[in-house]
Amino acid sequence: MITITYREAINQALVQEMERDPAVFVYGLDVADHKRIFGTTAGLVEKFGPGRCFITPLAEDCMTGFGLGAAINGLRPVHIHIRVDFMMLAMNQISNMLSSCRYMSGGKLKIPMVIRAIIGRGWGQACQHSKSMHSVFAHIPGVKVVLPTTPRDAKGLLVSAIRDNNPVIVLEHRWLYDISGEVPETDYTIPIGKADIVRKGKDITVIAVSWMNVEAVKAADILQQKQGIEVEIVDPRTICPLDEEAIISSVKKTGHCIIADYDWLFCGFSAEIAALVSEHCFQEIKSPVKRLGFAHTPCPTTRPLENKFYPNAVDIIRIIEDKLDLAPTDLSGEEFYSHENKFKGPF
Amino acid sequence: MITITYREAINQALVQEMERDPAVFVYGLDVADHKRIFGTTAGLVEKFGPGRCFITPLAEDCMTGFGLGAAINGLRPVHIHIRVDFMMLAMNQISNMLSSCRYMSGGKLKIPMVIRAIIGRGWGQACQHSKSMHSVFAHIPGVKVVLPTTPRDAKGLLVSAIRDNNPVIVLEHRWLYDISGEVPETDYTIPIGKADIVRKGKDITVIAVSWMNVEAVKAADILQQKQGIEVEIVDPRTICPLDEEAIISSVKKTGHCIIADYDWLFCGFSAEIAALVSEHCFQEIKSPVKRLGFAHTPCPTTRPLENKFYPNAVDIIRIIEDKLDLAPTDLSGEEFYSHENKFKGPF
Amino acid sequence: MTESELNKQLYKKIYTIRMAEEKIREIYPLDVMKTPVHLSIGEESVIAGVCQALTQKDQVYGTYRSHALFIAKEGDMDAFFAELYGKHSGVAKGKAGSMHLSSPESGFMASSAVVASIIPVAVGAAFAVKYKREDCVVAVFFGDGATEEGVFWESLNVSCLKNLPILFVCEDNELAIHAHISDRQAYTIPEAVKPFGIHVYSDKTTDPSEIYTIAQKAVREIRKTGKPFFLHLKYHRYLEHVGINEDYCHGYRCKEDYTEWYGADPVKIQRDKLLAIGISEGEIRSVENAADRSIEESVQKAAEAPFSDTCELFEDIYA
Amino acid sequence: MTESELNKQLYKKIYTIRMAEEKIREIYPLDVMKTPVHLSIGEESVIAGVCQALTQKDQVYGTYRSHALFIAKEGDMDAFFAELYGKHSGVAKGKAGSMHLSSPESGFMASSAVVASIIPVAVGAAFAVKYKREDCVVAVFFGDGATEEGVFWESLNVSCLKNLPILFVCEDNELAIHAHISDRQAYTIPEAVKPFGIHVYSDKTTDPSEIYTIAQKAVREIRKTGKPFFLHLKYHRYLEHVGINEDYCHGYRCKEDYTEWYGADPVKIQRDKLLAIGISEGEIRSVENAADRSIEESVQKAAEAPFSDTCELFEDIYA
Ligand SMILES: Cc1ncc(C[n+]2csc(CCOP(=O)(O)OP(=O)(O)O)c2C)c(N)n1
Ligand SMILES: Cc1ncc(C[n+]2csc(CCOP(=O)(O)OP(=O)(O)O)c2C)c(N)n1
Ligand SMILES: [Mg+2]
Ligand SMILES: [Mg+2]
Repeated sequence: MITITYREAINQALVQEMERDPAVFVYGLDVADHKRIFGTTAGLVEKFGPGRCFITPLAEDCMTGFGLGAAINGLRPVHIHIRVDFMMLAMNQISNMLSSCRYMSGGKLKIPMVIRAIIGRGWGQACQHSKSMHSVFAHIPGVKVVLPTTPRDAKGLLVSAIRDNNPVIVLEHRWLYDISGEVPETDYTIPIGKADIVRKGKDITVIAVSWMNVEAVKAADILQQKQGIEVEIVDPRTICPLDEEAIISSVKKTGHCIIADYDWLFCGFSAEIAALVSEHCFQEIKSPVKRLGFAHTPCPTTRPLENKFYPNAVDIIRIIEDKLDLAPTDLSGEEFYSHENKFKGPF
Repeated sequence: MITITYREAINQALVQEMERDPAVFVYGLDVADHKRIFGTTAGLVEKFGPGRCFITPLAEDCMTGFGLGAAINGLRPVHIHIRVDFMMLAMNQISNMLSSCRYMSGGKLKIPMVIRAIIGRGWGQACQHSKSMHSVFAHIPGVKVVLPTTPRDAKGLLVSAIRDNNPVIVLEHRWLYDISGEVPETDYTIPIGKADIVRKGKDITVIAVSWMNVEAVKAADILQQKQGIEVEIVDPRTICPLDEEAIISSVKKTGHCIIADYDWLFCGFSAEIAALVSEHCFQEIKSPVKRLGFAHTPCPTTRPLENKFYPNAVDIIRIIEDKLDLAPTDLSGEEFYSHENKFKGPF
Repeated sequence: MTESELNKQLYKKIYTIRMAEEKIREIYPLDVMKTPVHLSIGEESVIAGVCQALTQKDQVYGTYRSHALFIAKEGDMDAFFAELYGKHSGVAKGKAGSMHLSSPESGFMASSAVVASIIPVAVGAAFAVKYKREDCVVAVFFGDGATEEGVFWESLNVSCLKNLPILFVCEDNELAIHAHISDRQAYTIPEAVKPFGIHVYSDKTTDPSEIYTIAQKAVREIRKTGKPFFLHLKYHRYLEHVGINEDYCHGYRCKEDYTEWYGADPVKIQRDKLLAIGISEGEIRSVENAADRSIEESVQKAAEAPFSDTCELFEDIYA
Repeated sequence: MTESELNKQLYKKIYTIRMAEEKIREIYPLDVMKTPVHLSIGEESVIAGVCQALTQKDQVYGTYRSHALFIAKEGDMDAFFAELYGKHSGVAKGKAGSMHLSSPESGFMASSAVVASIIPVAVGAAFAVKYKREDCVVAVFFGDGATEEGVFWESLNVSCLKNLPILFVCEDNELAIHAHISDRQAYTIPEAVKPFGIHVYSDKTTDPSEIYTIAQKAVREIRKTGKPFFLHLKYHRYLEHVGINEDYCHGYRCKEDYTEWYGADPVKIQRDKLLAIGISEGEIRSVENAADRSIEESVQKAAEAPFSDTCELFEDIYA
């Protein structure tokens, strides 16, 4: 095992797969400038040349179809967007083309394409640089949607995504980039479609998506210490395909479920989890599934409103208290994650 | 009351509002050709001139932003798409612009814009002319999403949409166009955000979206006659804002809920209903909410597969039998809606 | 290839396309082909001429209006008709229908019914070809209306910027459904694409061998320089946008146009050409008969073939 | 307006923009403006020159890089700084931040941080103006990079086709973030837009009165003919794409370019011009002092102003 950051993990996955398979190439805005998508594409152009790592014009719609054309010709494109919001320009290619091209060919064509995009919160990013959109992508049959949380998962899932013969959308939370964690030294993969039990517990299940795992772990730590509550945290890691089994069996065990999503609630992944759990744990569940996610508003810029827009560890704690009938936890002296110091603007 | 078709109801709403308010104009591909969007824009160009009813270049992305620009300048654009699938080209304008332009102005700008699109099944339309996508639109805060089922609702809701000061997406199922129904002779509106109890019943609640109301009514008729079962059918009519109260109180009464959606299930409106009901009817509900919708595949062309892709009255009957522990209903001699005869191609 | 051989091949393509479309017009009212059809009648020379200049390895990409393309790129006729009938033996087991035809085996890779949306896919294919140093060219076919979509311009820029081996074939019938080009475009297509630094050739001939000659030059140029080329070719759509009928009665265009274009009808032109270069009526008839027979047989097989089993719905989503 | 009055006004705009941006550079490290800033330093003449040619009723639309536009269109300076501070007294109560500035009261209607996405909105505004027979013109500002997005071409076509009173202002700094235009565009902008039948004027001057003159001609032409006009104006971005620092050290462009452009720095040019036409140093100083004071006061107020209450999050979604 070695300890690396999430950013390095992504970079390693790209380097490794480009070394392994000459069909893999990386493209998108900013992938070859000096910032290298926050360092995740560092070294690629030097190592593999501008033929396999290149910037493009500002043309998200075209460049998505471009990847599809390359993929059905046996290449393995990795298209990168510095913000998921810009993928909205490519929704036609995603929902009308990528998702159904194989089906319309009667199974003759394969589409081994990866789209990486950065999601969620930056730093006063406002409504057009703050979305997550995994619910929308996962709604469309034919694409896979992956949201790794740890460096280990980031590397292992990105490798799986690159080797997958289908379109895979990999969504990375900006704040995760600086998180460190252990990663195997040898070649490994994390399967797409397998959840991770981040923490075992018997009292309540929290299904947490992407960054919300960090918040959930914090909440669980506090509740363990201060209330003696054992929270089980399940990170689905891949939204589609979804490891329904892992979620169902956890909730059957604990009898309570919170879904801490990182998206809007309405018609979102949180609703899917609530539907799933209430269908399959109908007998076992002791309280309704509680959903947590973005406020039902566009994302504002100013910090006090932005802080309210995004869900966090305190929200999780309060919901758990409510569900388990606990007295309010004393949070004085607790330090919560804040980017005030770690993460200074502008992006 | 007069009896008119859904198609005529839409047309009347447009004529009436264009007469009432010179700020209303209608545009989009095909709106002024001899087919007139299946007749729904008939007479407009003759009556109001090419300045208020005009075709455009093939440029869905631009023409959506165009509507936004016109709307913030006090006009009331009605943009029409003959297939909802083409709106995917405009997802950036919808999700990044229309939805948040007012918010980003701090409430200074108003966006009285309507987007009408035809959804669902035509006639061997395949994957790119067969979607519904209301779940995706409704996921995004800042837009309203309306799916009228009857001529009365089509007219009343379209009038409300045109008078609304927010972006409203109105989705019309192609097969509804030929359905006739009663409509008040005088000026009226149907409020956005108010469900309709299509049929009262005590045994089970079916929440049905758009065309699925036709299927649900058929299913309810049969079950009433053959099994003595009283099905309550709730047509939400507007997906966002959603009349949660109507749904919750129906399910509290019947104790069983089926959501017959006309979209994919995963992260869809059906999940939202399941989440809503299982949260608010936790005590009252006697069986898990059952979801019905598109198969989790792209839509195929050939009839046998297309028939399996879309949900129908028989599916509803089977689910109800299952939920209420009924013996299989004898469906011999029953005539179900089929477009085989009513609706011949090509569109 | 001798001139006579070439012209015979061109005729075979054009005649087969025409007759296949006429066959569809005959069968369609029976309601056994449950798929919207956008027929290629009038368009044959463009497709046949360009495809004649391509090798089998060269790839083509098309739209919902791709019957001609399928046939000219020599896709399997049995699978073609079976697809229109929605049968399991169709190219895509009936999933694709008329609007999403393809035949990857013969180089017709994919088509799309969202206007212009196949263009960037073809650009990506051209990139792949170059990346893999394959000796082949990609041709993408689209209508005049497609040039209005933003992605067309993005694709033009990307392919010129990256010097990709792609042939853009704009089939300009001056119509998008019922809307005339003058109500949709502030530019003229050949003039507007030139500033991207692309070779452009524009013509309104319906003579397939002329189009073949043009296309051959274009394809040679692409193979030599590795750069994109733009063909802007006019034709007249004889029938309604979608469906099997004439529709001059609706007044959005006039029958005189038809009469004028029909004077230089692709099938007639090429048949006369064969006679003029000394091919006998008998030899022509035998080409025609072979085509007729092949169509008849394919239709028969398609009519009798079974549908896919309904569980087929859930296949082919993921690889 | 006298020449001297005009030039003073231009200088006031340019100087205020520059000093406001410099103020932001000074304050930013304190981390009290929690919003990404794309500064306008170097760009002042383009914005000031064009806006000077517009009336208050004329509308403008911009990008994430719109500080200059806000100031040149004479938006409220208190509300400007308050917005950057994220305060309730900001133009959008802190919701918009730097990237979504607007000032509908003064004709700056909206801006967008998704490249090119504001362009069709401006086209729709121009349509509305024409529809309502209002005597006003719409100007839309965007970068060279925006022309690569498909929606730019769609918008160009629509506005030319429908003869809309819109002024396209392409502010070409040859960069999109760190990517040089030659790595992104196979075309040159003025050449590529011409075939749409639009008047085009291209220049690389940094002299605000030259730009004013050009813009005035363009706006007059639009008012007279009701047709769109395209201004392609070059400038040099002095600082990094987003943020407050110089970044020549990163090697994607060279400092020599800066030196060359700085030789014709907008502020210097216009100050010299004032002196040359006989405006005294004292008078200039008083313009400068007034601007400095106004900035200082606005910053003070902004710093002291309260944030919006958190329930404000849920306001302004629906009208
Ligand atoms: C993005 C999109 N918008 C609208 C349509 C509806 N539509 C189908 S064909 C067509 C006309 C296309 O015209 P053109 O590109 O000239 O092709 P042609 O039909 O003339 O061959 C339109 C508007 C569509 N399929 N896709
Ligand atoms: C659709 C989209 N793609 C990518 C981005 C990221 N991005 C922000 S600014 C920018 C460069 C734009 O360049 P240009 O239009 O020349 O404007 P400039 O910054 O030079 O003023 C890019 C690519 C974005 N905001 N929107
Ligand atoms: Mg056409
Ligand atoms: Mg630029």
